[in-house]
Amino acid sequence: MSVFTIEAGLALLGLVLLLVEAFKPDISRRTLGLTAIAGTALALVLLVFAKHDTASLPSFMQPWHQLDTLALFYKGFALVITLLVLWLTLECAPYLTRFTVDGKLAEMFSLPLIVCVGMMWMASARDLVTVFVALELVTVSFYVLVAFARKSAFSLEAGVKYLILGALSTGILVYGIAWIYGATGTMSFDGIAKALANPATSKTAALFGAAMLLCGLGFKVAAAPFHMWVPDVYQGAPTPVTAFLSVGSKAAGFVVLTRALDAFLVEGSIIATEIQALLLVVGSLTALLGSLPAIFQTSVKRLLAYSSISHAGYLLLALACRDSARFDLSSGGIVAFYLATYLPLTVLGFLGLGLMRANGLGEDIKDFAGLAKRNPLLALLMTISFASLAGLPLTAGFIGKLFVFLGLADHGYWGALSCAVIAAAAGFYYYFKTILAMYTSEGTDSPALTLSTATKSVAGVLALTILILGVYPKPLQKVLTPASEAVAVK
Amino acid sequence: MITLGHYLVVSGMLFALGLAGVIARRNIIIVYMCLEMMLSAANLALVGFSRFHLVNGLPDYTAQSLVFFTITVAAAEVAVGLAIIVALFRSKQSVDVESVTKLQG
Amino acid sequence: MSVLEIIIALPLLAALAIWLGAPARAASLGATFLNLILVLVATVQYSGKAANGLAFTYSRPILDNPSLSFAVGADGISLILALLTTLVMLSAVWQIEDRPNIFYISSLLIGGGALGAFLTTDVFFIYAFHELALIPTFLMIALHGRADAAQRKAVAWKATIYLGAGSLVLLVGLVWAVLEFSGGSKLTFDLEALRNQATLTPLPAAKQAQIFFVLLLGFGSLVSLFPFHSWAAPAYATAPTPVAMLHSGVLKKFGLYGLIRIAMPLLPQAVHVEWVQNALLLMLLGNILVMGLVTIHANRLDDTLANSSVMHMGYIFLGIAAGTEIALKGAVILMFAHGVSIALLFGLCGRMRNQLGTLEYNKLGGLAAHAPAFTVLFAFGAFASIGLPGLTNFAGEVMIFAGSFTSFKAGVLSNLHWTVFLALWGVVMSAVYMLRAYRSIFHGSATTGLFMIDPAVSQRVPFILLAATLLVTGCCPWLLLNLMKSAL
Amino acid sequence: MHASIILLLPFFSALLILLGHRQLKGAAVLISVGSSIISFVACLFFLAADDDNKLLLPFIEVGQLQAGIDVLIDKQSRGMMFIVSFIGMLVHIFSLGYMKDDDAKPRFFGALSLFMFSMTGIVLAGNLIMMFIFWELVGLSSYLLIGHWYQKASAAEACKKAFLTNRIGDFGFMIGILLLFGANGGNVNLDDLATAFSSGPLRPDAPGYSAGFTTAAALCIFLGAVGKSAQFPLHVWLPDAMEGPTPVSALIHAATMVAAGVYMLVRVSFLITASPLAAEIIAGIGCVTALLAALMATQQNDIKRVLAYSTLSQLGYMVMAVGAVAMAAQHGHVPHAAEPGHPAMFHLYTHAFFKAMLFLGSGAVIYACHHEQDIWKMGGLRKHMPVTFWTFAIGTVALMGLPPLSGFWSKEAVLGAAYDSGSNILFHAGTLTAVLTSFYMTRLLIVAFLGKPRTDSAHHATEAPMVMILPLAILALFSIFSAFDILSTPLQAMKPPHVEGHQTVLFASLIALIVGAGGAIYLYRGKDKDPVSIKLFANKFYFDEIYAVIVRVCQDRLAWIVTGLERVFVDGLVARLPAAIVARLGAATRMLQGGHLQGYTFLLGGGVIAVVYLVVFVLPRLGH
Amino acid sequence: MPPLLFYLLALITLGFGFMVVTGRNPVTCALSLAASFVGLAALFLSLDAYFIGIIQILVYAGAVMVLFLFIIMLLDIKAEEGKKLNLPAIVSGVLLAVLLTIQIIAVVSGTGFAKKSTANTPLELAEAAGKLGRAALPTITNDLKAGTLPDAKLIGFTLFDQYGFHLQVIGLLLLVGTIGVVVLSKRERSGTP
Repeated sequence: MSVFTIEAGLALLGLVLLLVEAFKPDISRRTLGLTAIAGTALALVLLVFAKHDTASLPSFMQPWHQLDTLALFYKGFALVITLLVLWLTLECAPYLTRFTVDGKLAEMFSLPLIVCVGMMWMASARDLVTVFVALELVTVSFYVLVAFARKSAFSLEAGVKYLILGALSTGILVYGIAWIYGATGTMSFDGIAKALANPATSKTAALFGAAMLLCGLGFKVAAAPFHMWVPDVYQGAPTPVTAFLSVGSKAAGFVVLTRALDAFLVEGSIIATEIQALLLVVGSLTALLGSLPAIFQTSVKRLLAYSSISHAGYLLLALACRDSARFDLSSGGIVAFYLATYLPLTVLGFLGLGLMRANGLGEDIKDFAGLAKRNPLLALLMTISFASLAGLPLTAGFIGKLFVFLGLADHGYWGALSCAVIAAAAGFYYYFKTILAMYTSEGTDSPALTLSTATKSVAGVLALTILILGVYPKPLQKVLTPASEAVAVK
Repeated sequence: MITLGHYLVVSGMLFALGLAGVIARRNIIIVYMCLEMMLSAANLALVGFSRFHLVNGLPDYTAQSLVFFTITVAAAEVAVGLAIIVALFRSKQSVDVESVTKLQG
Repeated sequence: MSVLEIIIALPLLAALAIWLGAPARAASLGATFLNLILVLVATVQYSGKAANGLAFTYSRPILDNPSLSFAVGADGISLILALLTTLVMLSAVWQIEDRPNIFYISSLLIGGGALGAFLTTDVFFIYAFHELALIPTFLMIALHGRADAAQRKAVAWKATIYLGAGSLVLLVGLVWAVLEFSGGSKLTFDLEALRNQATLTPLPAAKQAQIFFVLLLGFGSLVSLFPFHSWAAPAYATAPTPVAMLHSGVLKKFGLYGLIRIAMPLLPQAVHVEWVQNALLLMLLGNILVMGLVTIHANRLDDTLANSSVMHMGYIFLGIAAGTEIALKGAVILMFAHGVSIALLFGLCGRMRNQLGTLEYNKLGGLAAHAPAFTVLFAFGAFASIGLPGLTNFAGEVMIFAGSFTSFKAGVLSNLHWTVFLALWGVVMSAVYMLRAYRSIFHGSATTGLFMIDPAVSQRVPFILLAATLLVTGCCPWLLLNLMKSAL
Repeated sequence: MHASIILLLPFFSALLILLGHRQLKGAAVLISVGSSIISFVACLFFLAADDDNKLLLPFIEVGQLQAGIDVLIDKQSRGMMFIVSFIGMLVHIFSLGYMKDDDAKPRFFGALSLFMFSMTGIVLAGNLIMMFIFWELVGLSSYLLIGHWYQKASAAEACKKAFLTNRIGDFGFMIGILLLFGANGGNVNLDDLATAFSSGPLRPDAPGYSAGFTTAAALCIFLGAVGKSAQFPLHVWLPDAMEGPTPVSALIHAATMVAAGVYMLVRVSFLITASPLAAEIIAGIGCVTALLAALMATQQNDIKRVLAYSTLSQLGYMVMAVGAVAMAAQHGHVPHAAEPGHPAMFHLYTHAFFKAMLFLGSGAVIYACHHEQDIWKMGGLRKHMPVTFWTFAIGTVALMGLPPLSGFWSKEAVLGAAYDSGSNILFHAGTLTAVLTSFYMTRLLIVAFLGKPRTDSAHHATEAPMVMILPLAILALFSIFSAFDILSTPLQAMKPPHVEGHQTVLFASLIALIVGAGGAIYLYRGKDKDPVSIKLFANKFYFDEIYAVIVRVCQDRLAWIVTGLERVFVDGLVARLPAAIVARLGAATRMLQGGHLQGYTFLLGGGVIAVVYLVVFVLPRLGH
Repeated sequence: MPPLLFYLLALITLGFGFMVVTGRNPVTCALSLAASFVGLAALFLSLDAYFIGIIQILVYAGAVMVLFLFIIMLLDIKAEEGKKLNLPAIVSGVLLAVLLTIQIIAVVSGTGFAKKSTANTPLELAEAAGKLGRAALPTITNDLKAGTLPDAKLIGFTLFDQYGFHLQVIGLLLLVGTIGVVVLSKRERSGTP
């Protein structure tokens, strides 16, 4: 079975779910949600057994579609996050439905499937047209998802902001594509790489186009100074969507960024120095601009949004470190690794938020007060998640950070490294602030929180993943290692 | 003589004009129009480049395909965007950007 | 499977068991006692093995390249510190009374983290285990500290940010060292491999100095090296007793351990590079003289102890700055000695606060008449920290001083030697504040209203254990030195 | 073997008593006294033991640093050992009576045993590090014993003061040890050091020899002795140390511990001899101490304080002798190469007996007068306490140097050394001190024992019990005969040979005796009140007040200032400033997120322009 | 193409664009945008992109503008006349626009693009006919041989041959858009206001 078939099937499932809901309005959201989850899970299983080489694709697809390890990894990644988001939606359903128009959530189950498919295609894209089309599929779906709980003023506001800024970034992206195309005469990454390695190519035009393109992509991955939408939109969007944006959308942005940078920074590229310098500057700035304002946040959700920006900064710095011949992972591999570790901890964090909401509480730090008394398990899991976000060792969050530090130090980027260190140090403050709140004695008079067994087990699995990846990252590295070889060979 | 440069400058000016509108205008619908202008400016650059990047002596139609996609996507975006704006208007009776400033900090 | 893995895992498992509902006191006492026995057995075995190199090694790879592995192994230094950890952990856990389970859990976590840091041989895990102790320390100070909520939180924040930032700087330094000493094309975090590479292809001294300095800043802020010390005193003064005992007694030694185990072997010439040595000497003089005066100024017992703990770090740094074998071994002995004595003092101090409600000198007096056993125990700690011969600290200090003079040519005094003289003046200062404390609390006639009695016999055990350790290793420092025959 | 018994017996006794005194109760006293007696007996055997150095216990053995508990057995240590164990035993016995009613008796005896242990360690020490170890430990036992009645504020302060003052001395001692340690390649064995100075790397013609270094090392070591032997300017602790029980004053603060400084100086005399300057300074300090203390003693009214200043003065004498002998040696006077009798040690030996006896006698008086110590509230005790009076009188005249009592011989030896040193000042000051000694001792005897009782407590005083009188009597015998060869030779008391040609010295000391005693009799006979009042002497030259100011300014005020600076600058620059900057930056960057869409679009557009500017217009120029 | 015509078209495009940005009345703006897009479409035509030009008019000037007008009418949005101008926003918008224009002009002048014109890079229709390879459908070849540019055919061929998949994705995207519109703008059924 080809991977492509799985993707098409998943898109179809999304459509079918919509149709079912349209023609059978009384179908329960549980059935819908579980079907979507089952479909995604099936897709995940099938992905493992599907054919894994570009050669297995139809020949007309090969110029713009590839199935290297990185692509497969991100496809799996997209499926996992979609699965978790769907489940998170089910968890949050009782509270979400209060903000939808007719108390229904069908689209909340079908649209993520389509987003997932878009992300999977994006992972395989090897030319800018495909990137653009897949990216827009994801973005437009997200416009809808962010504003989905439109009876909530926050959700609507987030939708408007995301819409305007997203469209603006699309304009910038297309303009960048145009100039890249103008400079290199091709849309495919391979062609761009080839053209950029040719000294006859106009450097100014290429730089201008690359800068514009990176600005457009920078918006998607929340790179400073294109990050200002993130806190507002993350805070306003329904929690599952926020998790999706924070992990899925960002990962999709990064896979494209990885591909684009592989082309821009190819051996002998005329624009490599400048782009690399840009990445360092932007990465450092992002890490700082994510970390510093977070110090004063009182809303955990907004705090997670800033944290997400800060992490994007580390990822950008990882991308800036090319050719780390000293360790097996390429910079793209490090980014993938980082994102894979970032996934469980972020989802766990948002799960906590969702559960607070579902239990009628707010999303502020003060709402977390006394959680350790009200539900020790949840408090422990959240502690693990936040400690890992802070980058404490023996959790998954540390390994990614370690790789970034290793890469930066290996190249002697001390300035960027110090920015990353400052950002991480500031991170200790705001992550620990939340942890502290959970263990204070204040607020213990609030009612106890109860978790369903399913919730407990999923959250437990996520926490275990964080811990296991923190002390045994080898499997993940194994999965990603061939990717770097493929990249290197190319 | 009209060169590719002229087209690019016109496209750039249109893009800049759109950006100015996006920043300066308060009416979200007009902001949205300006965004469409920016997309179109990008299209102009694409078409210009495609005309002068001859493949087999013909304009490069991959770039024009992208223009086609861009126009389509823009249409879809406009549809969704206007729907959101309508929802916003229903909830706030306003399409002023200053009506959406609750999320901040 | 190595016995060290059991030693590391035991406290962590006990903490987990308590969280799951096991009886807290029994579980933690059992685990820590068993741990102490295990470490003792390992120590005896090790000294039986002619005390040579790493023993009890075992390695489980967790990542190929960069090569990380969960590798345990111990030499004399590790075992001495493991012994210190288990001793202090047992005492700390033992003296907890009528407190929530979180006291036991966090004590076990801090101790377990310290054990992990001391007994693993992979830089990654050495670093990681130390960080493990950060959260419990932070939570305990912030939640169960002794000041009012706002103040104890501020203190907890200060300590945490300092320790966090310090450990990040440390991480940078470690990463740098790993990159420089991995050799070949593959990165490795294995300490032995790094050391081999460092001996095969040493770096130029100037470069060593740079790396060493970064490591010094990182490790130094964990050990409250002047001027990165201002977190320590308030944190210890505020922290709940077991945390103060464990952190000041054990966990703080991690930074010094790191310098001796990681930085010195990899960068042997660094401390002899002039600017590094001068900088280090200046900083440690800050510890000794400035903090000595600050301690003299303190007028509460907890402040005195906390500041003195910062001050005494200066001596250990002096051993590192001297860099000779005698001085470094002396530094290890002093680490052990300081750990035991300060844990003893903080333990007693906590008990006093619980019973008396205040530690201000001008409100106390004459306790010796009511609590003679308590007084004797306190005297052990106080005189040990003064550096009285017969108690362990003296052996460490004298070795450090002597070690600084091994390369002495008559009539030519280097900066190091002058620093030793000034540091010796610090010994006088520490006598000043310790005796003042002792005088104000135990001598004189009892002030009305402030009255305390000796702890129950069962509650004396942890303190007696620590005091006896001070006496035995103080009279026979060769017991510890035998373990380090080849460690450096 | 004997050395081990002598050293370890009191150690275990001390350990046992201090750790278990509440369980042991009365047995503690027996253990302590018993151990002191056994020690004394062992010590008698020890006097005849072979001369050999041996390692008793390992302590620290790393590389060059080989510091063990090893003993150096020679004449000096044997003689000193006899003094220590003998007087120690007597004081133990005396204390049985004196401390009978004390609640904390076990603690007292435990500390006494600890002292015996530490003092033995000093005496036997074969290397400087071992000596330093026990040096500190006697400091501890002295601290514990002075502070025995810690409920009294004055006692609590006194023990602290004693310890701290000694610490200052030890500071120098340690530096000196380190200097020698470094210079002699890590070897601080006394024997080896002596070799090093005579023929080793530290001999004057060795390459790299530095006279300054030798002087510095000698003076640093001497600073240790200054602290322990209460020399000027660190003498202030000794009078205060009289807050301890009187037996303690007799044993520790008169006979043995304070003499340890002198003993140590004699031990390292090779070092002092090597440096002329150091020898002069040492002699000078000793001389100043002797004179100042004697002047202070003339105006004291507390019976123990008079004795304390007298002790100070005599210690100054001994130290002066050490310096003087070294100076003399530099002039080519090596009067006793074959028989190394040292005047200082000789005086130490005789002084130990009569001063211990005087203290014990004063203890008996204080005990009889219900802890009254003011001599002007005594008087007429001769009748009520005849034995005490006669022993006290023997002690007094021995101290004054009446021939042929022991004090006469040793004082003459010291004055002879001063005479030999070639410095007139030393000799004259020594003689003047002798005059003053006679004066204040006579004054003490007259005021306290003669005349009529001036208070009720003096009136009702009765003779002390047997356990207290017996030691007095034994000591009185020794005070008389100890300087005779029949005693001093087997006890290895280092009596220097009587050198011819010291007529001047003999006359000087006799005249001093007559002038001092006569003056005192003339002034004080039959007086109820002190007819002389010299504020400067009575107030000890205001040393305590000056030191209080120095401590307040140099320590407390400095500590206050440094604490303030540390809080403001160090904490401010290292912690609060960065924190404030980060917080300000955080607040500032947070302002970017104003929630206004127009602001966001502006930032986004501005960002694009900035990035383009950077990438297209700045970086290419920088890069190439 | 005659320079004058280009400048005229550019003026139309930019001028009406300027009116969009400055117009007070949303309806005016929408209509100006339509006019601007017509000018743009003409520019497309001048670049031999006939199909794109037509599409631009059809989709933008036609459908999209109608949608905009429709919404403006539906919501009955008044002109901004009563409202205060946000002066800082206007200043910064103008500033950025000027800066961006300067940058683009600088970039354009820094490249070789200013040298390429339709005159020096003419289409080579006849030669192309021989080199097309797989895309050489008979109709296209015939048209090329006849000297006319089969623009719609060529773009159609590219779209359906090379980018057939993308076309379907676009279809999916439009579907998502439709769903979105339904979800976001459907009225509440009853009861709750």
